[in-house]
Amino acid sequence: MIAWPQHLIVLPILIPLIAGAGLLFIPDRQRSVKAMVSLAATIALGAVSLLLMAASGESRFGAVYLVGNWAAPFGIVLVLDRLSALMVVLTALLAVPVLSFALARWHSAGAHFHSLYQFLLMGLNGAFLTGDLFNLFVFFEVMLAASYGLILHGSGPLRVKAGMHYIAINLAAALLFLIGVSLIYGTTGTLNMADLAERLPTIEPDRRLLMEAGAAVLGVAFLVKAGMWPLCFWLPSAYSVAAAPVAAILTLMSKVGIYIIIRLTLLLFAEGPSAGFGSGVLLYGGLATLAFGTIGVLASQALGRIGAYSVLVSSGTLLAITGLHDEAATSGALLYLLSSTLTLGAFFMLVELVERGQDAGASVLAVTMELYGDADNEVPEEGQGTTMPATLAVLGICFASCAILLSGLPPLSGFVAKFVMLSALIGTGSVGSSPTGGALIFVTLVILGGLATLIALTRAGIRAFWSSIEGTVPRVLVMEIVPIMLLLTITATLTVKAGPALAYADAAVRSIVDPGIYIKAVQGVAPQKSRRDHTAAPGE
Amino acid sequence: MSAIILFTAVSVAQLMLTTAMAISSVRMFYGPRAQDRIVGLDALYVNSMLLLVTFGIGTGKTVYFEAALVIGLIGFVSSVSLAKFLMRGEVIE
Amino acid sequence: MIYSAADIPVWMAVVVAFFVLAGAALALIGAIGFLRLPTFYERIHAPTLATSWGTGGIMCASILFFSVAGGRLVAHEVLIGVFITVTTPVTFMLLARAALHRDRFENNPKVPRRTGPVKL
Amino acid sequence: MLPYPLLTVFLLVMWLLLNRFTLGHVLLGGMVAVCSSWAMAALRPDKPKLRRWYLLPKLFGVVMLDIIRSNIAVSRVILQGRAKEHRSAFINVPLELRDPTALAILSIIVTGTPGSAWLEYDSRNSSVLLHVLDLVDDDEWRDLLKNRYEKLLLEIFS
Amino acid sequence: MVVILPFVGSLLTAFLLRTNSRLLPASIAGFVAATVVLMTAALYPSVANGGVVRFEIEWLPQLGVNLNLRVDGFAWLFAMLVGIIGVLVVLYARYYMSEEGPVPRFFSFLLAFMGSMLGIVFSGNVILLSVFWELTSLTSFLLISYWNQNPAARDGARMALTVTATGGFCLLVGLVILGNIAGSYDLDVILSSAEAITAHPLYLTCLILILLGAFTKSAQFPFHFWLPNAMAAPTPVSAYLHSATMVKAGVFLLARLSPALSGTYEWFMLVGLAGVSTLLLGSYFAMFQQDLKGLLAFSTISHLGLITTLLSLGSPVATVAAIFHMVNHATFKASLFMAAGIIDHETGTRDMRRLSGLLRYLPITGRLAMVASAAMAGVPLLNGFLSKEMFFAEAVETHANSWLDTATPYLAVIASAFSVAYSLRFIHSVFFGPPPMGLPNQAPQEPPHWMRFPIDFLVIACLVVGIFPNFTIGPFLHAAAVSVLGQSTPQYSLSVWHGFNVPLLMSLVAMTTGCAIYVGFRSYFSRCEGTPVFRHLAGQRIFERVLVTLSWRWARSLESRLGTRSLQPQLRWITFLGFLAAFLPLYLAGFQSRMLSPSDLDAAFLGIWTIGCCLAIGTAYLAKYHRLAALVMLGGVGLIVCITFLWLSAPDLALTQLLVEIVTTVLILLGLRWLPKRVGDLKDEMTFRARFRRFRDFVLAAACGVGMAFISYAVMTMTVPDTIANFFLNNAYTQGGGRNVVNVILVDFRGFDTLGEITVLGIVALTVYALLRRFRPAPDSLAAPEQQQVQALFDEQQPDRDAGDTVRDYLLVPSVIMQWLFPVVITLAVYIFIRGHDLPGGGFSAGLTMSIAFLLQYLAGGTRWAEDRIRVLPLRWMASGLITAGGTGIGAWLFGYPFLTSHSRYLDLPLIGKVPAATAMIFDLGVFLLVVGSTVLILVALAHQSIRINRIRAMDEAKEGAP
Amino acid sequence: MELVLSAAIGFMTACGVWLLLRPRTYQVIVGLSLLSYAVNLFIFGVGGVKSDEPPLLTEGASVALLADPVPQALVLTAIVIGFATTALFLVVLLASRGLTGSDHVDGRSDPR
Ligand code: NA
Ligand code: NA
Repeated sequence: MIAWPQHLIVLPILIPLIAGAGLLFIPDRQRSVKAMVSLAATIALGAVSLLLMAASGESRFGAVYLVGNWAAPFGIVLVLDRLSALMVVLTALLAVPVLSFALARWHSAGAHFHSLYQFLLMGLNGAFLTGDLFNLFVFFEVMLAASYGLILHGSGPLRVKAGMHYIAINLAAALLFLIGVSLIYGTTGTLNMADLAERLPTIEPDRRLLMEAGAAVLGVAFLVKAGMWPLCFWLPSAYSVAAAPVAAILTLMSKVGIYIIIRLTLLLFAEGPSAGFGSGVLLYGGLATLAFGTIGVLASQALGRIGAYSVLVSSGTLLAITGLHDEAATSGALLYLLSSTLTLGAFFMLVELVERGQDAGASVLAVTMELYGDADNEVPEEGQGTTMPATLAVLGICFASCAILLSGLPPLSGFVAKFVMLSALIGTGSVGSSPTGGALIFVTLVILGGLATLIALTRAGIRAFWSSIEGTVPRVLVMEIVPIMLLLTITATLTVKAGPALAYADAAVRSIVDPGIYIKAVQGVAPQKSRRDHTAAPGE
Repeated sequence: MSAIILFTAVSVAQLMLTTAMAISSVRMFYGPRAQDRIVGLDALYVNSMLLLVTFGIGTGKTVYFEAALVIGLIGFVSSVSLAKFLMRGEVIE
Repeated sequence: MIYSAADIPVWMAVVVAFFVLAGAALALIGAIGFLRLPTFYERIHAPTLATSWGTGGIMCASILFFSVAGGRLVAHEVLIGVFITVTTPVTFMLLARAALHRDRFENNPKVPRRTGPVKL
Repeated sequence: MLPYPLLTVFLLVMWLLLNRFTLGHVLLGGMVAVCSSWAMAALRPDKPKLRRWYLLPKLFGVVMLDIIRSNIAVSRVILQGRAKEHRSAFINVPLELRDPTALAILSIIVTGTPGSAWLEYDSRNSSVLLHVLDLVDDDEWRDLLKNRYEKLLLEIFS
Repeated sequence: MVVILPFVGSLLTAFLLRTNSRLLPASIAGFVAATVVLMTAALYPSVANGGVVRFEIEWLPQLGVNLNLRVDGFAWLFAMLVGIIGVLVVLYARYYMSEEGPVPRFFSFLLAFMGSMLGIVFSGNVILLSVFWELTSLTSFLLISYWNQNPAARDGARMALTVTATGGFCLLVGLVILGNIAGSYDLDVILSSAEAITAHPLYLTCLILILLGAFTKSAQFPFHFWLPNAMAAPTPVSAYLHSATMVKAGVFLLARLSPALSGTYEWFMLVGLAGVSTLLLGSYFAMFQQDLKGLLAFSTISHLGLITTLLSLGSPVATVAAIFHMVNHATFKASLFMAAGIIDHETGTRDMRRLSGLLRYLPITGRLAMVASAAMAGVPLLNGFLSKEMFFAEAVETHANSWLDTATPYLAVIASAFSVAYSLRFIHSVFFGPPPMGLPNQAPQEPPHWMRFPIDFLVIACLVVGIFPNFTIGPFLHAAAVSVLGQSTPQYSLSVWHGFNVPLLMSLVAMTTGCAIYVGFRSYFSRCEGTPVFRHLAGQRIFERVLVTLSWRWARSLESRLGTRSLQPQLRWITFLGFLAAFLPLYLAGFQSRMLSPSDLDAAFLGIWTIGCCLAIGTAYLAKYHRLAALVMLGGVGLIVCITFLWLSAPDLALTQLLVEIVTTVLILLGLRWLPKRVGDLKDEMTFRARFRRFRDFVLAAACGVGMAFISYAVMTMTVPDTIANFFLNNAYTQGGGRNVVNVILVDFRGFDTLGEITVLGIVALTVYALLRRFRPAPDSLAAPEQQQVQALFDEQQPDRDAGDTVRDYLLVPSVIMQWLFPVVITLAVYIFIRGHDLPGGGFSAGLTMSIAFLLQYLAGGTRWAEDRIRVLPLRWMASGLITAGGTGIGAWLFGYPFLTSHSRYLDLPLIGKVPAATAMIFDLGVFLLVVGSTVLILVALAHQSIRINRIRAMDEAKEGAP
Repeated sequence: MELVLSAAIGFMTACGVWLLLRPRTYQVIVGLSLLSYAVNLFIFGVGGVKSDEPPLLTEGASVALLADPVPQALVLTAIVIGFATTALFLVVLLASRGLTGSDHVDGRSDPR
């Protein structure tokens, strides 16, 4: 018998699954019922994830859940530590506002938005929680499949083209993923991450080399998701054409790749014969991405593309930090991850509101036509939006906050995170030590990136808010602006509570840099006493 | 003795069937018409089904039977769809 | 279930071998015919060798082998025979009809006309 | 309850052939067979009027023999290659058979037999266009089709 | 508290956005500013004698960055300056700002700025300082762009932000380095570890970065250009930010950090060079301005250069002088700006060429401005004179042995002469001469008394300080100097008369030369367009050109060069990097595979794969022009793969592969109808580029192929002793209750994977469905296929045929057979499902079989026919499937087991005996349901397009027929 | 066996990659299918290949010789997911063709 709260670990996966499936029973016509169910599920998810985060902080290591009651290397384990709890919470924190934003109009721009959204959350949470490589593949696919659907949500030529590229590229990446995972299995005989980390030091050299080749191939697959240059060209197009709430939630997707990379490099290549494997690629690839993202931010005119390139900037920053292998900087990176994800989420939604004024919602929907099965029309209810006099001011404040957050200007959390990273890299504590070349390039690029973001966003912001002669105020619903403000409030909280947040991040990093802790935790959990009774079975 | 007889017979049969498959795939490649290619595919299915059954005889296991059965019962679905596509330009109207 | 070839008597092995070889040979002949016959309408006759007694032979071999080796009647191969017999004509009919359509459309003189020309 | 008894029996036999003959499987197979028959009923096919179903084995035997014969004949045609010139031709055979199921069985017989192929059925004229690989005599073929198969089928499905 | 207050006030004011009154926000602002002044003043006793007041709130304790406020004499003096001028500016702005504008916003920003400025001043932690530093940049951006309808204001604001924020970033890095050298970000610690800092190898980097921050903020050459452009701001802003406070932040910082950083040659050269050149160029440029505020702006630049120069010298007295001049400059420059604002306000122009003889209209303002200008020019008995004398005295002394030190006194005199000239010009051209002609406002008059009050106050301050320095500013200056210099605070004298000495001589020379310059070039000044000699050194233009080139042209071309929007290059990158990822680790480590040993070669297997490879090549070859042929051959390859699985002991895989193969073929066929016709074998002429591309792709493909072959051989021949598979093989039956280990893995050991996998299938089906609901075929696919047209035409032309006869006859016999197969295939599906746990089969294969049963009916009778008879509700199937599978897993909770724990036992049924029953079967049922639902949904959604298209065609025809 | 299988995997990979890099959507989807065959066989092969030892347990027989069931289970999952994504890509390419009128991967209409 295990304690009830233990089951909480699997809930971030189950709630969206059951909700997503259950929503299929509700006919499309009852949109508001669907919306309520979906929202309720997402809020429940948020509550569960906060509980989990609290739980993960209680012990030295979080908790391990044996799915199917099979012991560690054989069955699939879910691992809740501070890092995964953080990611799950981040997912929920982003998911609730984004969903409420979508409820204003976007959820009716195509079929099955809510189910797809729930499945996306399921995939994200699964990828964060799982401790098994192949299970990770499965959840990656869940997440990707849902993201395919969501990117195409609303249809239209741009979305379909970008979606096609996105899908083709991710299919190719999925093949690489499979090759990598199977090479790892073929050389080590296991799929469990902890078991893998334990076996790695003792296997003979030629197997280890092949395993490293497998890990490298796997890495390419993750880097495609994370958006490392030159594997990232799909990202700006895909994110900038996706429907606003979709782009907002997809900002998490690029973080999944990074999360996995952080987790696996620290677990597998922190020590032992393969120590430091791939860190050069991560560092220089990350720097290249950072540079490319910066260039892209400068070169873009449309706000959506600026946001998309900012995703690259954030990816590049995180990748480079991972490649630098610096504990303190990594906890800064976690803060940065939180801050940039929430900000970009808010930004993508905001962009849609801002541009709505400029482009009379033409991009919202492609031609609506009569449909297979039941022929209900799907014209989203226009005209609910009222033109608030203060709309522009509120949008402007939100925009300014996003700009400050993205460019890392004080005092918001973007700055805090950047400062923590810089401070770590320039070498706190060790008086007289000089930072490495990679770190210096990183610092330079991060600063330049912030500057470029600032330049681009002021340019774009001035154009959007001040230069419009007509001053057509976009029609915005309160329920659209509130989620954005909510997200920004979270970043503000993160700023004020920077100390505790950093303490959490430090603890998270400390618990992952030592593979021993992880291995011991995963292997230390024994299955429940079994009730299986096959020994008495009659023979065939 | 019976093992040798059976082994030889099955091996020779397998070779013959493989050759038959090879010939079918030649038609699949060269056509000349789409019809020929589809008949080639159908023949490939049938011959491989026979190959699986001989494989089962050779190994003395019945577990390979299902695959053969499935080819026997629904292997034709893809060639039928192809055929219908040729005739009507559309598979399901 | 595993049956060993050594479990069956030699004469049975010969019979099984005969059926196997006969079936395979018919299949091979069918394939050769399929390759060598000059027109499509002739070619579709050839593979039926494989689907009729080609299959039949090998199925008989299988039934005999497993029934004798297992000591009880194992006849599920019959089903394969039945299914192949029933399903193969569907493909061939549809294909032949499509070929006919094509030939008529191209005014190929070698095929019998429908009553009346078709002009698109 | 049992819309297609013969079908149900066939499915049960199929189940038992696939599995083993045990009481459990008879019950389970029976259940599956009945359910599948109901599924068939949902399709509302033209229900064949099976009269003398006991003639079916006879038809089966006749066809088996014919197929063996034509197997040999066609093999010879193929193997002798250019040495023996064969004469392939199209022939049109008018049919009295109307029942679709019976027609289907006839088509299976014709196509399943090497050397002949069912090309096109014309419902207006109720005739079928065949292709024969080695045609010696038109009438012999018509006779074969009409007297050997169609007659039996007409007796079975009346 | 003092720092927080303005922010609170700012927020409060921001909530007043809707009010039309300017009184309320102004009163709040005034109240807040006054409170700040009073509270700061109250701190004086604690800081008077080198004392320090501290206050700390925890923020980022891990990194030693807290909300750490620290008030010493210098900070106090500066805060008083910020506060007092703040009060005056608020008062002035209350009258200056037009009521049409969003006045609350203005005061809100102003208060926020005030708070940020106070934050800089009070920060006891360098990081906190840089936080407030950037906040001043942000608030100043908002203040400059207050009139955002005006492009000049927008551009000026943007430029100011860009320059100062860049500097701020540099400053941050510099301060982080500084903190790391000192071991703490605490200001006290940093100030006390001067030796460690100056000796550190990163000292120069750190110094340059900090100076960049300070210079950009304080508009030092060559970053001075933003300040004149910031004059587009409302005058109160200019008076407050651009003369008195914000621009002083840079020199404040230099003074603040000078104990830690100064005294080195690098410091002297860098700071001195910037200071002297700014001093000189600022005053030079100021002479040639036509805009009143422009003149004042350049003058400010020049005075900031003066302060910087003083700080560069590094001597204690110079530092005192610098602090003194900061205060003095703030008083006279703020009053001058306000006077300029009044002139602008009253006359409607700031162009000196149009202004003239205003003393008649603005007698008091004019006289006040004259006094302030005199202070600016350094006329005795005014505060400007005192600090300038100190400057001259310091300039003459030798500090460092370099040319710069030698040149400083001369340059100082020249600059001073220039400043006399422009001060004269300001006064003379505006207030004297003939009455003005053609002013926008015809009747300028004295402003309301309270609007002028700030000027009165400041000018009186200039006078009082200038005459009685020791009684007025003396003690405060001393407290400030002590707090900066500590023990080394020098003896200095603030008296007006030091006797006739070199500095006085220099003053006299400068005064005379200045008058001479003005008299000599008076008419030239009023005619000139831009600044002679340095006309092309327009920082603004250079800056903008650089910015546009860097951030736009280069960025765009780099973006398109380093990135792409096409799919092919991206896929090429992925395959290439995937190849490298596998290749490099092995190659670099010198991986040696064992000798290739021809393992047991099965002739038939070899034969099969010879066929397979040929088919694969054929597929690749034909896929461009012969789609159908490629599809057929692809099906062949799939079949070979299926045989391989069977051959190599994977019957489950073989079964699944086969079924998937069939469904995929049908799917692609369904899609093929909507692809454009491709005219076969049109050999398009190959350009060289195309040839090269093909060659490159070929090489890449070959490399990937060889690589995969090699790796797979290496890994296949490698035995792993203890795989997790052993556990599964040993426990599948005893623990999992099934004999088919693969199936037990799928539904039990790793059932979670399966749950995810079926979810993927479900998601894809939903996506397909959603996308196809909006599907619109290309115009050239809209028509019915050619075959159907011919056949329909034939039916039409024949008198004895009805429409659709051909297709009916065509399908008559086959469809009967396919219908009869329906129950048979269903039975097969059930069979496959039931045996799955022990033998090859299972929910997935069964589901696919079941959906093929449905598919056959669609094929046989068409969509309408099939849906008339069997109504599959795929969404229900899918949802039930997912919930069944998930619910089975949740069921385990009821028994206290983790999710998806399976349970199995043998049920003893009457008549039948023991029957195995496992919850895994229910799970598998879920899989089955979902697979049926999804597959049918995908197939049917695609199949429905044909019907939809008929409908669309009919609608289009109706539309065409209507007019 | 191993040799033949790895050569086959190599061949299919090469053909698949070649098609994947072509400009027509149909070529890409066919290429992806070929690649997934290759990858499935690869996954299947990493456990080592054995003929005639399916992982089906029989009473009293030793399990030591049986083929590795794990890669088989993985391949099954991979087949299913591959099937799903192929279907999706197909529909997306159809949608793209419908919206752009072209079957070029970038929606371009020029022939090259
Ligand atoms: Na025939
Ligand atoms: Na004048």
